[in-house]
Amino acid sequence: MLEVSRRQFLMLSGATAATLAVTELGFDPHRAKAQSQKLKIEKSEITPTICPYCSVGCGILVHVKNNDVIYTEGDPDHPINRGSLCSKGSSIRQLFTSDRRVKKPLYRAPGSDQWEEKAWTWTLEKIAEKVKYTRDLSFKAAEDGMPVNRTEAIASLGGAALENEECYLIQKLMRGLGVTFIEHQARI
Amino acid sequence: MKQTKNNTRTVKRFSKWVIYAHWMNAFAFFALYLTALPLYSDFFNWLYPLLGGPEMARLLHRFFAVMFILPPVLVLIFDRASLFHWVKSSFTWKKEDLKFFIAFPKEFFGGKANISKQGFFNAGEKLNSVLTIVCAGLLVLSGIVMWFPQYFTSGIILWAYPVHNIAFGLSVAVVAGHIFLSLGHPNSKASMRGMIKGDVNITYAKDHHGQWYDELVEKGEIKEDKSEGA
Amino acid sequence: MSYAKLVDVTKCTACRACMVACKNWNDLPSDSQAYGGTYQSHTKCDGKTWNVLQMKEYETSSGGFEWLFRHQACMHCEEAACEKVCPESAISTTSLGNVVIDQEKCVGCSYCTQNCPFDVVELAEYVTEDGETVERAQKCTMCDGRIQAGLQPACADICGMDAIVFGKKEEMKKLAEARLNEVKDRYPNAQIYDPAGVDGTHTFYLLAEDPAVYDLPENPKVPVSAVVWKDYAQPMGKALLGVTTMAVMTGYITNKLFNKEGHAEEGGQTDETDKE
Amino acid sequence: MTNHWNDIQHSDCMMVIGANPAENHPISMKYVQKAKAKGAKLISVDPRFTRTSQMADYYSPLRSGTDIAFMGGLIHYAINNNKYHKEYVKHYTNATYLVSEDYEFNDGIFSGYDEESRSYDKNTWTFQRDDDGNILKDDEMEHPRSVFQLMKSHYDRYDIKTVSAMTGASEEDFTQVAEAFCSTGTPDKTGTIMYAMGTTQHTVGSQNVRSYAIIQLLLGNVGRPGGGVNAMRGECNVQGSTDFALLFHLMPGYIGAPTVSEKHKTLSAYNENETPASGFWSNKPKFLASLLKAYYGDNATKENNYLYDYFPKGRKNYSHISLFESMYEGDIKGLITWGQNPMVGGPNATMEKEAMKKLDWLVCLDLWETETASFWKEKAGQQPASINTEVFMLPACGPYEKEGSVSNSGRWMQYRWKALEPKHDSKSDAWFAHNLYRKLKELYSQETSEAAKPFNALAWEFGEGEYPDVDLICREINGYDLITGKTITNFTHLKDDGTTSCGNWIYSGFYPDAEPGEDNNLSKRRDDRDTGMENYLNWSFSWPVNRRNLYNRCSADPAGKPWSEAKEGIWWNGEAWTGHDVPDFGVTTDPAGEGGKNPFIMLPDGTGGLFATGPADGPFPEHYEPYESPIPNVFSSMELNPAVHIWKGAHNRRGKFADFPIVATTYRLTEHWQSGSMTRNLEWPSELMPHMFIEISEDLAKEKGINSKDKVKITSARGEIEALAMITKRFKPYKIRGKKIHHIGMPWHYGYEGIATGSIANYLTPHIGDANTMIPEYKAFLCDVRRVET
Repeated sequence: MLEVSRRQFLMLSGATAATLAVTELGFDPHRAKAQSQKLKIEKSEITPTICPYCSVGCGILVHVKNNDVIYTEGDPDHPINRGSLCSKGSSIRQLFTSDRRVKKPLYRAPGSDQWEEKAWTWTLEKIAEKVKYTRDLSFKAAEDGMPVNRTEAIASLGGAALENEECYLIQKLMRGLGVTFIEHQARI
Repeated sequence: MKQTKNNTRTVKRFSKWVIYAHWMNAFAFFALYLTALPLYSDFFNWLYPLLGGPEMARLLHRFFAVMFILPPVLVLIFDRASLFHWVKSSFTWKKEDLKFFIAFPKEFFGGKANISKQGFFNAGEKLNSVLTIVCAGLLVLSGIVMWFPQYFTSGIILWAYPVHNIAFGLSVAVVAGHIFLSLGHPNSKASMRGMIKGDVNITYAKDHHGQWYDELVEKGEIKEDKSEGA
Repeated sequence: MSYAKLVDVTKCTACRACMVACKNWNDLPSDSQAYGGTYQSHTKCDGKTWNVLQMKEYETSSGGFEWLFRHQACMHCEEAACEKVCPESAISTTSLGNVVIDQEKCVGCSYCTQNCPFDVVELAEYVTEDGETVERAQKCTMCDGRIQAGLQPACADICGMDAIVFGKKEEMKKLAEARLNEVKDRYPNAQIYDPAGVDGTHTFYLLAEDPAVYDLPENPKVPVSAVVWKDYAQPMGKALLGVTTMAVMTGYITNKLFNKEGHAEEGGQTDETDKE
Repeated sequence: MTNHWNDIQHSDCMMVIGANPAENHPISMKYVQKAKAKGAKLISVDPRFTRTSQMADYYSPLRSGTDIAFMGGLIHYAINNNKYHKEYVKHYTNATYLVSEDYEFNDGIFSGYDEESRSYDKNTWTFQRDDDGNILKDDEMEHPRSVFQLMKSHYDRYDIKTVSAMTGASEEDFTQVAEAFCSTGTPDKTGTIMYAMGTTQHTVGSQNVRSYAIIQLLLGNVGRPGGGVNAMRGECNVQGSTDFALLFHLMPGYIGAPTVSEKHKTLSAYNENETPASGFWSNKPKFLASLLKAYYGDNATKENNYLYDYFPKGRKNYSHISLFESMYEGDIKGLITWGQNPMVGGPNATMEKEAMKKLDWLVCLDLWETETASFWKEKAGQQPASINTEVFMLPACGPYEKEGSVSNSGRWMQYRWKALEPKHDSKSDAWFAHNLYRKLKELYSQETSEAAKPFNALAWEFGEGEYPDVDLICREINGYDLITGKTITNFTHLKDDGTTSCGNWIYSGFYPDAEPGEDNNLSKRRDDRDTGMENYLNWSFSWPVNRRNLYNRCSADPAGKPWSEAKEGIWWNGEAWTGHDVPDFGVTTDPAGEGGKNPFIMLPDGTGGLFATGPADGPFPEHYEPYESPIPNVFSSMELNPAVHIWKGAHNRRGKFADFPIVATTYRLTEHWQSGSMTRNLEWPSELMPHMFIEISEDLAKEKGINSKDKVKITSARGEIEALAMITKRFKPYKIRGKKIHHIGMPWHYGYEGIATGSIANYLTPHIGDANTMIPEYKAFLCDVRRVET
């Protein structure tokens, strides 16, 4: 797919010497264990991404092991950040590891004071029905003698952290439905 | 005062509260010693598993620390006179006491020394007591600082460690000598009885605590012992 | 070869990436603290938060205003008090100069936390190999695993402003000197902080103001108490123990040799006759 | 951004105003630092002393909402001290143009104003032309009707004394800034302006930006390395989502959305009325036809006008504020939010929360339960039983659990690969859009109703999988040559005859000349070798056509030579334009030939507009006070921008200085992001900034008896919130027209969901927006503060 050139290791002659010394003096299993624990990114799968926060567009490497994100760091090859990040960018590991993520579609019935977990199929069907019902009821095909093909009863908000392809899809769907209340964070 | 079957006469030396206190204190000391040993030197780290890990060792150390502090309090409550007597005599030093130390090494290493007559506590015991009181005081005070550092300034906290350490070293030395003299040294073995039963053989009293013996005789509390002194 | 982390506070923008990168690499827990009335998140370094970005509003003597930032973490003293006082030899200085705590050896006695001249070591929860949760002394290790493998410490790696740089100590020293010249105009009190009292540190600073302004000790030292304790009391104590033991043993042997008849019968008999 | 992040390092002076990059775009400071290492100066102009200010060489305070006064002062200073770049101004701007005799400006009002509709008829904001339609010019710029002279007289009122009295910047601070920044008005130097929402979130937001553009044009800083007018965008893809028209008034690629009007009645009417005769926009019909082909696929033909009729036509302003006003009125029944959290981020959130109750249904896609998704909860201050809105909270997957591209502020379209499968049962937003489409298509497929027709005509060819095929979306965006089936080379190949399609013309070229199945997505490029001036032409893709610095023709002098060696951009080699960047110019357009000196090819006359005919509120930026102002305007008797729309109603009260005597502003922090759902749900950023606070000066704290860490109550005409007091030396009371005015500030990140929680600052802000963009005025409003007795 792509090649991520690894970070240029600092050439630490001391480090090499230290390792040698350890081997020469005989193997210290305790220390060896401590070390293998510490270099946790060994053999992780690395995927480059772009920071989801501000728009400087820093590159980040995501280290995955056993379907878990074990570390995230600045992409050393990225021409803008060259391996560095700010405190937000350094935090994106927790976007995955957080236990606060919404796990399943949630539904709140009218008047209810709680969520109910639902399956995606149910949720999608229900939302599609709502969209269609609202749209059909409010759809205006013509106005002032010209075709307008719109609904003003549905609004779509957001997208500034979504990908270009997603934005394209969303606006295409919304305009295809005739939605005119299309807005996102750029306004606010 | 009671007569034993074989006519060995004894004289009361310590009250039961003193005895309880002594052994409780002694036990606590060793328990403290053992629970602290691996921390004192990692040579003894093998003790940690036996103690149930460092956390348990620390907990036990604190438990025994309380046990260590308790005895004087108990004596103070139940046998104030003995406590005061002990403290007072420990800190009262006379010429004879010095002579004791001149003669003592010979005695210690198995020779026959001509030791001047000693009181209820002989000079050796007095020294032991003084050192014990001082060391225990230092250990307790520095220990309290280490246990509750939040109530002390950092200077005090920092000095608590060496103080605890020094007092510990000293007290181990003192205790080692004390134990040897009461257990290991043939000439003092009899004194163990004093700390177990509370009374001692009159002969022993005469040999080791001549002044006390004289006082007792003078007061008529015992008859003069005719046997040969050791 | 001696390595060091140079913290050039004049370059720092206080983004605090170093704090997050540290937690990220070292898998440290978060620790939200009570509101302190400023932007600073944690009052000081501790076992859960190995580096803290200090943020200080400071009016200079000439009436100017500076918002001073400082990445604070373990200084990795050349003469490390923590290492000196550790009774378990759990703390050691590696060949690169960083001071590390072996968590499996540490027993949580907190001697090091009391003796650190910079107040950075603290006890914190640690899960042992057996899955047991215990309190262990923890602090910045200078990302020992990383630097031993030739990587930079996570905080230096993440810093976008090169306010934290890592390399050979001599080179870092030269860099610091050069930077000092550059920033003197803006910060007349700027100075290098590599305290001699602890024989230099492996995290050292280019400060914009006097150390005291940053709550740093002017002349940090291994505490005298620790020296007395570890260099005198403990060896003497051990010697005393040895001497006593020797004396007791000798006493025992000599008694066996010269005092065979002794007075042993007295006590012995007494004990036996007691039981009636 | 006209330039890009790495380019900042070429600057000699960086003015940060209305922004705080050290906190909100931290890595940008890497390039500020690089520039500073070469001797450049950093200026920070901000109501409070920020982390950026600490890094700056010069800091000047400025009362929120007085950017135009400040910039007007700079324009005044540059002109009167002869600091402007004459060659540049003469050739590359419209300074020499003669303005219509009918244009006038009087006491804060430009000609053509209609008080009733609060709008301008821009007919008089035009240039004098000869009989052939050529604009009349005076190359010496001395003609009293020349743009230069009109501008000079317009800003005559903006002398240092007045500017200082209005902005609160001391004369010394202002002069320092003016000297430093205007020193870049020479050919060998460039200066940049870095701005963000501190600039745009005002009733004069667009004109704030205009004022920056004017000073930059005057100093010859636009289109040159280390120069530019650089908007630092707040979100990773706010650039892209704007480019892709997630805004009511646009179609993808900044083609204006058609409206209900005679001008837009048919495709030909639209093309006729919206296509300029010259400049690059003269190709608009090709872009639009190709866009409609992308929307409706084979259903769109030349004969049916590419189904232009099916494209929705709006009849009003549908921007954020009016959206919530309509919702409040009960006109909007359903709302879908894609990772947006208006309950925290929306202005006058107290009112917006009320509006939400009127919804029949609400769909929220997010990684976390947001304040918007849980607006009906008791902790939101609601009675759930009385709210009948059906709410769907859909778990969205994280940014590296899916793939696609995002465009940064420098317009670099960068690809993000998928690192691992979505967590739990979460799905990407694309998945939801795709599957919602398919579900709706199922429902509509058998219908032939008026409503069904346009929807059924939509082309949706993104594969048969559960997820839409991102590669197919990319190709559709780039566009196809429908004859060969290959992706199109770039937008210069687009046609209006139905043989090309293109989902977003400005991006066209990022996926060039690819056969089906052949991957040629340039946003995936990772060659990080410097191709000159750190433009990294082989890293990712930058729209348009991989150009890194816009208007880069300006980097060369009129003859085509670089202005200075250190500032090389592109240059004329005798036959063609070449250099470190993709020329923003006809590659073979000879500087000596026609149009050879007109660098702004997107504009009809090719020159930079010192006098602009586009804005709704005047050709020259003019200072007006914010909606809620502490002091009368000194520059004219117009207090508020006369062209802004005022929303009436009890829910949008206007605070008076007598009741609310403190100026307040809102801002962001390094440690949190936007409405906070993406950071307040994470432990690490939360522990760095766990508490909602307000920053107040020591002076105000003393006056109000507030101690550090006290809980305080902040009230505005619209709401009240509680926060913790941060008493700081970084805020000082302002001296405005001789009067002491207090100023406070607060972050707007907090809400009641997440790990770090706190009051919602937007309960205080008003529903009023910029005259052009309707961006709300979050940055300047009035409030009062008092200590909460505990």
